[in-house]
Amino acid sequence: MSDKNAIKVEPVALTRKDFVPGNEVRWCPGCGDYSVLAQVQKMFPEMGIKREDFAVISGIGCSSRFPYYMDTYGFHTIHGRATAIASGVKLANPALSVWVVTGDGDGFSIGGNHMIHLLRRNIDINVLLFNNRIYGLTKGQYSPTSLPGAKTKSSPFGSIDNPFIPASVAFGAEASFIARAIDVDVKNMQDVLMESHQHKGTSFVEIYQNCVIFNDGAFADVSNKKTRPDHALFVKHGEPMVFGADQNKGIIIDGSHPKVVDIGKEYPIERILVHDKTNPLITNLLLQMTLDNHFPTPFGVLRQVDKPTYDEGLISQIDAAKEKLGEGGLEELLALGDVWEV
Amino acid sequence: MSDKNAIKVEPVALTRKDFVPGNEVRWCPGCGDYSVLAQVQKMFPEMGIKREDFAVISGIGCSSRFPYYMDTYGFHTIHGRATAIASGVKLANPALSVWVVTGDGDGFSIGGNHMIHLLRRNIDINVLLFNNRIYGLTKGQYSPTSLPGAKTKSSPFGSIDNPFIPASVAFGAEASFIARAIDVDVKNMQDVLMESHQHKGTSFVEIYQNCVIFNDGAFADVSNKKTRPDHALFVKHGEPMVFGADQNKGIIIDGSHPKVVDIGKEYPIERILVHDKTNPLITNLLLQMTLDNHFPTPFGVLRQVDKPTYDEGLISQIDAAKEKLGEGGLEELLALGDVWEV
Amino acid sequence: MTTQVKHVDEVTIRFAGDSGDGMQLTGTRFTETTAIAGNDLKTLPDYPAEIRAPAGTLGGVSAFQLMFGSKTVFTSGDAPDVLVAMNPAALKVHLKELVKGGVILANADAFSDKNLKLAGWESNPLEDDSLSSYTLYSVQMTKLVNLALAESGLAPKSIDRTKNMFALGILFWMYNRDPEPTFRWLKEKFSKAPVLAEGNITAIKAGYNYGDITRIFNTSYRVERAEIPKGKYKSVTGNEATAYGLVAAAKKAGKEIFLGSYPITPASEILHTMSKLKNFGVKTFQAEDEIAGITSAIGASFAGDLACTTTSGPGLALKSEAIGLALITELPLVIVNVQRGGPSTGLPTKTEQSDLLQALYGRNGDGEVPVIAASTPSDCFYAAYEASRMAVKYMTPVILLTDGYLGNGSEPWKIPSVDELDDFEISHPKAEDFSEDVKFQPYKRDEVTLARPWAIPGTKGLEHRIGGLEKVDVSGDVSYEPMNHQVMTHLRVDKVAGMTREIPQTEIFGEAKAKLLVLGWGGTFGAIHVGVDRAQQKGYSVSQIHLRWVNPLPADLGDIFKNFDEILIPELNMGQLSKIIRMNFLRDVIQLNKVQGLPFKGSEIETKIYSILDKK
Amino acid sequence: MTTQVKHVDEVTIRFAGDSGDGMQLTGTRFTETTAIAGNDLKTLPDYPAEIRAPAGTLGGVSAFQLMFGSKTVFTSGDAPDVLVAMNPAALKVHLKELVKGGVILANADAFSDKNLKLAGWESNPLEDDSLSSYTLYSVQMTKLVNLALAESGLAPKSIDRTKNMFALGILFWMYNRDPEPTFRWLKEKFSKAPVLAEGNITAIKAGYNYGDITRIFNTSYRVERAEIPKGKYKSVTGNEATAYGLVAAAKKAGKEIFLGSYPITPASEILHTMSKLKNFGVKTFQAEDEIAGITSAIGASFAGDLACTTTSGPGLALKSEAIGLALITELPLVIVNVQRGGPSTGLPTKTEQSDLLQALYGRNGDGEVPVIAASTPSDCFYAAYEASRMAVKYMTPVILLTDGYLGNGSEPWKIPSVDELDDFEISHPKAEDFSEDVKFQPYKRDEVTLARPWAIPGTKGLEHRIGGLEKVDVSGDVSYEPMNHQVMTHLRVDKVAGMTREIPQTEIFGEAKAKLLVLGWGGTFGAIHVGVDRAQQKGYSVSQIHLRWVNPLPADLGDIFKNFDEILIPELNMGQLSKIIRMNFLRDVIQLNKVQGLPFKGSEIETKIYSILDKK
Ligand SMILES: Cc1ncc(C[n+]2csc(CCOP(=O)(O)OP(=O)(O)O)c2C)c(N)n1
Ligand SMILES: Cc1ncc(C[n+]2csc(CCOP(=O)(O)OP(=O)(O)O)c2C)c(N)n1
Ligand code: SF4
Ligand code: SF4
Ligand SMILES: [Mg+2]
Ligand SMILES: [Mg+2]
Repeated sequence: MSDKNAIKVEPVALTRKDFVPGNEVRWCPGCGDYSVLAQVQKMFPEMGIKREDFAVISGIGCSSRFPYYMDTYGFHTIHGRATAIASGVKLANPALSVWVVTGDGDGFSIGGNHMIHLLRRNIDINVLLFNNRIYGLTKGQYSPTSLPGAKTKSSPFGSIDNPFIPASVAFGAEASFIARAIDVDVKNMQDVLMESHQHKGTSFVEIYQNCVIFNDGAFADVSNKKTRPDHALFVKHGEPMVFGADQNKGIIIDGSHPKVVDIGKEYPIERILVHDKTNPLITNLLLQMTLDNHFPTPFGVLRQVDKPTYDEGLISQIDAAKEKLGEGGLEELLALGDVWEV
Repeated sequence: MSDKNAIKVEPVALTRKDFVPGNEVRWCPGCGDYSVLAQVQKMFPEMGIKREDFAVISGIGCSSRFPYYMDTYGFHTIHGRATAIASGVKLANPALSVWVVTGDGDGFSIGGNHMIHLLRRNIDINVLLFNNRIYGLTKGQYSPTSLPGAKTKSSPFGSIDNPFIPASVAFGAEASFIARAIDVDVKNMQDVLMESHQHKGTSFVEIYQNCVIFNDGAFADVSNKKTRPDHALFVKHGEPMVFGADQNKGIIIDGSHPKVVDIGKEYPIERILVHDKTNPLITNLLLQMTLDNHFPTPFGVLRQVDKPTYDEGLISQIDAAKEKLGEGGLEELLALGDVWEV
Repeated sequence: MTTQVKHVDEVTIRFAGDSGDGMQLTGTRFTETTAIAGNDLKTLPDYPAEIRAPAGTLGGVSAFQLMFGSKTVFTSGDAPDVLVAMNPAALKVHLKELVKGGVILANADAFSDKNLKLAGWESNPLEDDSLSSYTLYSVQMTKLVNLALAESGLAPKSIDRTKNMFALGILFWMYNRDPEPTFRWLKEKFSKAPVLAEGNITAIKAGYNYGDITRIFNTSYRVERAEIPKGKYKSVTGNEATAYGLVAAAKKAGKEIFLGSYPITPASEILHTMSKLKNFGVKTFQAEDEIAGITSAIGASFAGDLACTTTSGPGLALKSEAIGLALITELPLVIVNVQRGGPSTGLPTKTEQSDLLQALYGRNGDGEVPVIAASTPSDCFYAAYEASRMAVKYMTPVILLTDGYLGNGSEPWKIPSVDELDDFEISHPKAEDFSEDVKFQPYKRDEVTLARPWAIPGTKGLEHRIGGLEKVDVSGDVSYEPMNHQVMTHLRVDKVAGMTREIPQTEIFGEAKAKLLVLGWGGTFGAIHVGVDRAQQKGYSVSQIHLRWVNPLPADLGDIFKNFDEILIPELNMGQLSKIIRMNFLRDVIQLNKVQGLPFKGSEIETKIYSILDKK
Repeated sequence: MTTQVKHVDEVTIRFAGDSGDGMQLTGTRFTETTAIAGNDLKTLPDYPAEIRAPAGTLGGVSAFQLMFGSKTVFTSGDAPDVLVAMNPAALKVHLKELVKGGVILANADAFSDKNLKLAGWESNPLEDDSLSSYTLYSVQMTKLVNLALAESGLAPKSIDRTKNMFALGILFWMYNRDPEPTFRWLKEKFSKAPVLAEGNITAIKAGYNYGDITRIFNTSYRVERAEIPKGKYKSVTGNEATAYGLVAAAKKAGKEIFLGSYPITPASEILHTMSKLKNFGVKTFQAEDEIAGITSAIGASFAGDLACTTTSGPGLALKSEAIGLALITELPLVIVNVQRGGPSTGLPTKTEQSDLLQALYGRNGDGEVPVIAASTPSDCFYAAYEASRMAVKYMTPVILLTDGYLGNGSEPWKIPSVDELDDFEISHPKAEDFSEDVKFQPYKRDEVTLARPWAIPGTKGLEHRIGGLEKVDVSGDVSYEPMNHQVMTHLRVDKVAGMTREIPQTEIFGEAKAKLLVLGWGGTFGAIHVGVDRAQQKGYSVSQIHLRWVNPLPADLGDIFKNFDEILIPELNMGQLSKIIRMNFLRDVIQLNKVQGLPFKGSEIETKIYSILDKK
């Protein structure tokens, strides 16, 4: 891969301020989006990438206003197409660090297809999915991640739609990197953002995000500092799946089913399942726990495997063709094929 | 649920011939589509449903010509939208037995989004995905299921796309029924079709289908009767996962990984993993084996769970609203809200 | 100081404040009360594309205007007579529109240094002399509600929020409105939080009493009841009316109705309204995108439901391909497009009429689709009803164009009786009518309408296949025969062209022969009417025609045009109807094009008329 | 019987057979050979929508026509002089078009009872006397190749399949063509299966010798080399030429090129051709659908590549919304639409010109997009090149319309030299040009073109945000300001209108003042030219203008029109350009509309001209 096609990672002296443009942020006071913005503005300078080498691409939605608040190259596109547009950006200019910001509606309702195809192709793009389980910008209809029964503007009698678990869809679509974070947990989000950046291939990051206006408290159990320890499981590669206020609960496999146990005599820490981000069986097990009340909701990097990326494939195919057939210029182009002279 | 909204299943004296219209079938000689057509024409009369209560809906592609060859109500729609159109058909007329016929391009390239949303909603529709790993009708471009390296009209240097496993996408999209069959294995296909019909909710059936013109032999290892036993695993709910010409191989879980073993002393049949179509961990395990050369390709019903369907939800919500608020007619409609008199 | 009571014919009030100040709600309550009081009225909500932009900024200002009067009211008013300004930004944005000498009612408490700065005021306009050409009422609303609600048990924040109700109370007093209906409404809305209901009621009362007692207001106004026909009324927005029209059509036809839709501003309210009507058997399907919205509706139509889909511009673009499918399969389908400012995402919360050409031509191939437009909020009911009736009668998709102004705007609607609605009969072919000898033919047409039969899956013996490939007439078989395509293309064109027979004689407001004809379509009706009316009263030779049908155009239009020297076409776009008139009648027209995300004002039409006719 | 050699000016041959008979390949080989032999020519492939419909049926017939001659050839010919009929169905479908007295070359072995019945022949036309008004050569091709290849080692099925090569051999003999290039081509194609190559070569030789030796053919023909300009030539289809044009533009501009596309008949070949050009650095991205095709291209354009997307009608419909995004963000983008028969899926493998209105108006909001059209297969190269140049120069999406006839049809193309191609310079703003004081402004326009700057992500200091919401000019900030929208809408309209400055003076074929002007656009050029030419030669007062630019229209058109009494507009649609001409020039036109999935014949135009002018 030629050099101009590689993201240049080198120490650059940037700070958060370099990424804050002068304009005013137009989210509702208290919106979870603010917190994510703050973390991204904090982490970008730490990635060793020049400001001009970032491109932030979004669709339409409250969350999709994001690029206006990042002083990088940015593109606020149309509803559902950010992933497809970002694919073009990355393939045209592989040296860019490309970030997609999308919502549960933008990314998984109208944009579901481009999303799964991006994940399948494994183009080196970072996707931040702001999941607030609602359509914010259009004032509160249920989304494909809204829970059954949700009463919203378009489901006054309760939603009869069965929701997606975005990370599960990503898994089914062959994603090579799947992580989950929550707006209010700054530390976990920072880690996840950094790992996402470091992963080659499409990184899919689902961020639980509170919409104070239309779906306030949707993630109360895991955002409330008091209830979080019992409802959230933060996984780390190679470490046992332990949670609880006193880190006294763990996950084991019982037959062919997962189970929550109290760590102790019967279930010493050695029997607790160890997270392996490369094992699809483990990732699937975590995903299955997501909306299941018997289990805590898993956060952190749920899956990370190395796989060929489309962008590298494209470039190496071009390089190989040039190598083999000689680099073609305009002259050669016009001379292609069976040419005869009159 | 009111009666007019239920599919009527009762013995009807129909035969294969009742489903064969007079027109000529226009697939290439030797196309795998013929075999699927024959099985569907064979099984429809056995389902106990009147001919006029079947609706067959397709998109665009070779496979999507299917409705023209079934003497039922049929709709050959536009590319990628069969699942969405079928959703409307079923919700408008829940008493119909609705079948979608689609291809790997129609259903998983342009139609991927409607597909996953149908599966998520779990509308009682049967989806037959003809997977030939190629775009047939447009004369041979690679599809989202084509294998890496595939040389096709649009990938003369070999495809650099990472493929979907359609059944995995379905799984990630919360499908309640997932099965796999192959054009040439008539018996398994008949079983799968019947179980699909019997399942309430969206049934997703992937059918490996040979395109003799543009991708001949894509499934040679499992369609060739000689190699099939060693390369195909036919699963049955509650039965151990056994395969091989002499039924002498089986699947076990070793730590957190599946493994192929020879059945015998070390691995007696009792140690072989038993298929449980309701356990997502088992389904996932089968899916992970699909394109992995170390494992046989699983066929049969990989997953079947009972879940609320959207169509029943819609009807019972309407019924409940009528119950609670009184059935509204035109008069009531006009009188709704704050009315004053002048 | 004593308060005098002044009688006025019509008043325009604009409520303006922060997105969080509840201006839409305040405006709506005043509207409802005014409607019940017997005035005619029209409203115009105007809010930013952000849910809640930063407090105090110009971008965060949300406004609601209504005009009401003792005569028929055709628009939401040109310039406001009264401006309610809940903060400095609201005053900044809207002051320039207020009529000279108009009333400003401001919440003085919001004019803090910070807010003044945010809004770009150098000094406090309530205190310097800059507003001396207006009648300024500067009221410490926040402080006053805090006093009034000190004992209410409400949290300080909640108390602050009732200041809009305080302002509403003042206006109720000012215009002699009965606050009771709003009290009832509050009690119902906050039935689960009676403290909140009481708090808001107290705030209204406090405002009302403030007006009554303090006497700082030197005038209260009386707007007499309008002379409106007797009957039952309710207040509807255009979007609600559209929803009701669609459901009414289904009810009248004895059909079930299916709506496949994806939310989009400013059309979502149709979906919201219809999803509340579950007890009417309404099936609403919130699809994953606009394509699934329309295609699920096409499926429902195939299966026998009255099917419709609702959207706005970008969504209509996405539906283009599927409209072609409905067209070639000749399935009934109503496509409602609530237009907004384009191109692309454009001005998503603002009104415009710029999807006309898209509606007419936005699909591949030669494909004529009937296009009709609604002209007022309540007319949306009749237009939606008519679109449904035509779709079924002619077995065709029909596009109904409304716009953000109509969709969000409201007016009192005289509810029709069931019998007043046009007959709506549907006949589906029946099993009994066919046999081995008389086979069902899915493309056998009605001789007059050219409609093909609508056979419902589930009907024995009528099994058939349809699809997007070219069909042979009568049999419906697929055909690539050259001449067949020519014949079918003509049939499809003729079918739509033949719908002129459904169009009543064109109504002319004014003389049938005059110097100037003002020709409009859609939501500009009221403004054009006001402009033409005023000009007529001043003796100008000008008439008005407003089109419901844009495709096909009324058959009598060509002859009518001959009686006018000039045709003026005002449009909220760059001249889309003008193009259509030019191509059809080879006749030049004068264009008046406004693309500002705002409706026309009557005065803009009026001025244009004068500028044309005074030249002559 | 001796064979005479006849000299003819031009010949039209149609190859017809089952989809499995390899007619497209046979036709293509004859074409290449004929091109190399120095004739001018044009071709017209015509195949069914099914890959391989049932053998022997009428629906399964695939055909390929070419006309070649010793003068410039403008169409693929009206009626064929020679019909190669590989089976009874092929004869049935195509016989009616053959000129009286024309030659039929039939494979007698295929005229079995079963095949005759499938094709609907009552008796065998080769044996009854029904073909007596033609020159019939009934040859047992299947038997003859079996004899010739008995020892070849090929399987019987493979041998049978070489019968098309046998037929080709006969034609090579008949028209004095050198089979060598085809031998070379076969050897290359079957380099991995030399037996197959040899088998096919033997079949060609057998056919050639059969013609030479058996002498049942009483005439062999000589079509002299055409008087064509000296230079290097190659044979291209319109789709290939389009692909080369796009890549040439990128090369000339020194840019990388990105194609985002989803396969669709008849446009896929552009994608195929470009994906072969990897060593030219061409990036092809087969997207998941048309929307991803165009949006990935928009992304690539934003990131600095020369970006394009290719499709046909239904795909263009799906791209409608995204075209609006490219428009409002003012990014360069070439959108190629290879038109086919509509509406909906329509006639997917047939040609039509019915997407013109969609190209012009198929999007929400007021959005002008330049639209240009190619007129011949090789003109696709120049049109694609021009579209790219204009897109970049004006920072706008450009729609290029070709059609199935152009896309699939081929002709010899005189390859231009690198210098002959118009200059193509691009300047991107550079980091050095800006500072704290001179800030980069993403919507600051070029004074002449009104183009905004194209700043490439990765350039230091030029960080900026764009998007689909309305923008403030110069700064590019989001704005919902009413007057700003008006200003921006006008700017966008003016930018496209200003492109008239790029359009050269309109060329008139014939007198600048005449009774009749025949006005066309796109792929009908050849047929119109032939018709007009013939009429002119007969002394009729008729001229031709063919439009490359449909939006904007050339500035001189209005004046030119004044010099003609009548304007005839032949179109392969129901009159779409006619609408545009009517609306722009308020002038009536005579329409000639053909919607049969087939191109015009020169004679159709000719006849129409006479019918108009003879009346006068
Ligand atoms: C083509 C199109 N359809 C619909 C819309 C309306 N729309 C804008 S944002 C949105 C959903 C936003 O939901 P989500 O992506 O979850 O973002 P959030 O506002 O919740 O952050 C919709 C339906 C649109 N802008 N464009
Ligand atoms: C909107 C649109 N885009 C593209 C096409 C062209 N097209 C028709 S079928 C097809 C792919 C077919 O592949 P698949 O679904 O796998 O069906 P198969 O022919 O292999 O059975 C494509 C791209 C179309 N008809 N419509
Ligand atoms: S509506 Fe919800 S998601 Fe949107 S800005 Fe407000 S709080 Fe955030
Ligand atoms: S092209 Fe392939 S899939 Fe299509 S009909 Fe022929 S064999 Fe079947
Ligand atoms: Mg959301
Ligand atoms: Mg396929």
